[in-house]
Amino acid sequence: MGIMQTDRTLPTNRLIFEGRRDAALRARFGSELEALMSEYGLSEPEKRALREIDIRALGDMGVHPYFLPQITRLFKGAGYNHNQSDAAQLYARKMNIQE
Amino acid sequence: MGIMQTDRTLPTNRLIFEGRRDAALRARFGSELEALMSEYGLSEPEKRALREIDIRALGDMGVHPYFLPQITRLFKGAGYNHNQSDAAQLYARKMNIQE
Amino acid sequence: MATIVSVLALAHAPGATGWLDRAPVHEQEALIAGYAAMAKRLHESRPDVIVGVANDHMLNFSMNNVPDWCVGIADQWQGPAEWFRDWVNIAPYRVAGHRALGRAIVQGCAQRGFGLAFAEQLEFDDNWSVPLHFLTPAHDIPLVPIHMNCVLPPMPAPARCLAFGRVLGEVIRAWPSDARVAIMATGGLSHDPGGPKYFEVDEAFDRGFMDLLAAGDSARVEREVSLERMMAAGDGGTVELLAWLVAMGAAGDCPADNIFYVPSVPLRCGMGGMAWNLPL
Amino acid sequence: MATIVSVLALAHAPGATGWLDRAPVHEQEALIAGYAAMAKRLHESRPDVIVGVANDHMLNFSMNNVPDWCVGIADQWQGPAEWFRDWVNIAPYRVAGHRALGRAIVQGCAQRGFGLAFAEQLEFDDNWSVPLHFLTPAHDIPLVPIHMNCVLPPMPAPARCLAFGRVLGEVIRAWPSDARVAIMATGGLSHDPGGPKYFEVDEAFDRGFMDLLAAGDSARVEREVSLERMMAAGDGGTVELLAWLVAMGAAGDCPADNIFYVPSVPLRCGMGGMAWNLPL
Ligand SMILES: [Fe+3]
Ligand SMILES: [Fe+3]
Repeated sequence: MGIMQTDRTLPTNRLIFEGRRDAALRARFGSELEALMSEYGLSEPEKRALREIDIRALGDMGVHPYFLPQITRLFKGAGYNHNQSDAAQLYARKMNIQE
Repeated sequence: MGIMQTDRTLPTNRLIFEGRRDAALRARFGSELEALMSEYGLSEPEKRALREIDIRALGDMGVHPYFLPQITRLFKGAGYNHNQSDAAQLYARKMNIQE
Repeated sequence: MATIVSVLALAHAPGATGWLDRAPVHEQEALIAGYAAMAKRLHESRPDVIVGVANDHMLNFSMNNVPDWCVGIADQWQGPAEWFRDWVNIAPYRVAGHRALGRAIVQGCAQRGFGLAFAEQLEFDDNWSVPLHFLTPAHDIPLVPIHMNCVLPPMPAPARCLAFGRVLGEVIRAWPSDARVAIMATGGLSHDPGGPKYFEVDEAFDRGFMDLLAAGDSARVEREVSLERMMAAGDGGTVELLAWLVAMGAAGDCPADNIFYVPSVPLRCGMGGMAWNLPL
Repeated sequence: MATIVSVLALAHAPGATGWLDRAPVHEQEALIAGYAAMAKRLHESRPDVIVGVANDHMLNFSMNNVPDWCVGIADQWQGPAEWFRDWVNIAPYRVAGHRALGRAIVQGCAQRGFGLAFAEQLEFDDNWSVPLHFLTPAHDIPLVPIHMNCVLPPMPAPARCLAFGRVLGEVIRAWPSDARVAIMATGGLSHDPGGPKYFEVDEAFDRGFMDLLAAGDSARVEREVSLERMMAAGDGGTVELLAWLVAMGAAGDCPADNIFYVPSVPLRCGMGGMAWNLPL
């Protein structure tokens, strides 16, 4: 993991990139994630990891680290993102690091 | 003139760029040039030069030289573009160079 | 010819507006006072326009084509982008752009060897929203935003950022206008969004970095600052201090003042700011 | 690991297919024979896939964000783009892509310091249409097209093109596959579309350039080839010989054969081709 291991061409990176820019796409993260992942051409391992918000696995596959907490915010909300927030705590738990 | 004098942000460069990629836009070069030039935000000097296919003036304003013969082809046709073709001869005449 | 009247660099982390109440009171007060001191330096210089340099955060440039730098040339900007509003907790705002200066920067830099991207539309996140909230809350000074790639390898190396800053300064000073121009780099200091140091701040690195820049010796900065060292202090975020090197390049080799520094774990970022003492 | 089985470089000017009948018969014959000899070199190497490097001609990348290099990663390509069909006088064709190799090139180059753009869609003009017409008229060898910026300043300098070629070769050779890979640079030689030398060819420059590359000494190429010299031989077109330097970098310092050269004013281009003699 780390920015040097980013896989620029990984479909998940494009999905997250666009999800932050497009409210309609974002709405589908909750309601139609499976269809969305297929449309973007995610591989089976990518699909599993995103479905389970397994951000460590996503990082290992080449998702950019900067996108990882954004993924937790896409699922858990972006507001009031302090260290005890749902999004930050989900990140901490999945990455097995302590605040 | 010359590639070093290209003005990347010149509206005419964007119009020519897109014109070669979009058949609908291209059709409007003949029929609706004035509207097209306004939509793309060309300045008055750019408009005059394009209207008159004054490719020397366009080059002096920062249109990329590679686009100049393409402009003559947009107006005169791109096929069979040999040195005596209408497009090549228009270029030669406007630039005052001899084949 | 235009005049560069101030050169500033400061942090933009979203916690400063998004969840400042979760920081201890002494951090809150130091941060508010620090941004106020930065605002004072900016306004004392009476700028007509701000040229900003900051991390794009991979918000506008998809990984399929990431420029090192992109100049916003639009007449008008707005922020924060929708999804980032809750995060930064800042109401929608508009700020004027400056097309003529933006275009002059693109053209002047191309002729001096830097091929910059440019854009009519750019989404803003914390990169401009947070510093503008503190420095120009009325959003009344036109902004030419320059978004840069700080986090998708390969990033421009420190020496290249300094060189770009020098060229940017040269182009602004050569711009035929009597405008007073401020340069404002935003980003840093140590933080690691998405990396193993997400909940850490590297105070020693930050203070060393600020002291190094404040000394005003760019040759020494080139020798001592490396991407590797920055990445070791947080590879998802600390590297956006590359924008500060652009500011230093534009300022030239003059000393700077360290205005404030608050290492804030609750804000997940070393928060600080500095201002160069330009020769009169 | 994959094997680079051939490295070629050749001209792609549209007159070769668009108005060849307007050239004198001896030029027509020399050109047809030359392309046939290039095709022979390619096919004798029995490639499974071709990695191409050529000028984008500002067709796919608008001036607002021009990458130095962009790798096509799609499964399938088609050409010529509509507006260029009449010009190159080539019927629509399809050719397979190679997503896995395209992605491996992007990833491997990023880790070695070259941040390449990539694309699922690329319009083809004469850059691929003309060479494929002569070398693989059945369009039956998959292509990974790499489009590069050869004509919008600042272009990558000769040394950087050689360095990119070395990295490209390294990445291809490190790709875990038993594929046989050909590298094909297209573009040049001297021509000046849109410039004052539109109706001229610089035979002395062309022959000197080909001889220099054929000697197989990249250090000497770095010393002797400059953008300025290339631009002096036609700044709108000759500079696309930068793609040939990428090929040379990928080949390594081995000698090459000059296969053909036809300085053709009716085609408005110095037409030629060379093939490297790779160590077995
Ligand atoms: Fe940031
Ligand atoms: Fe070409």
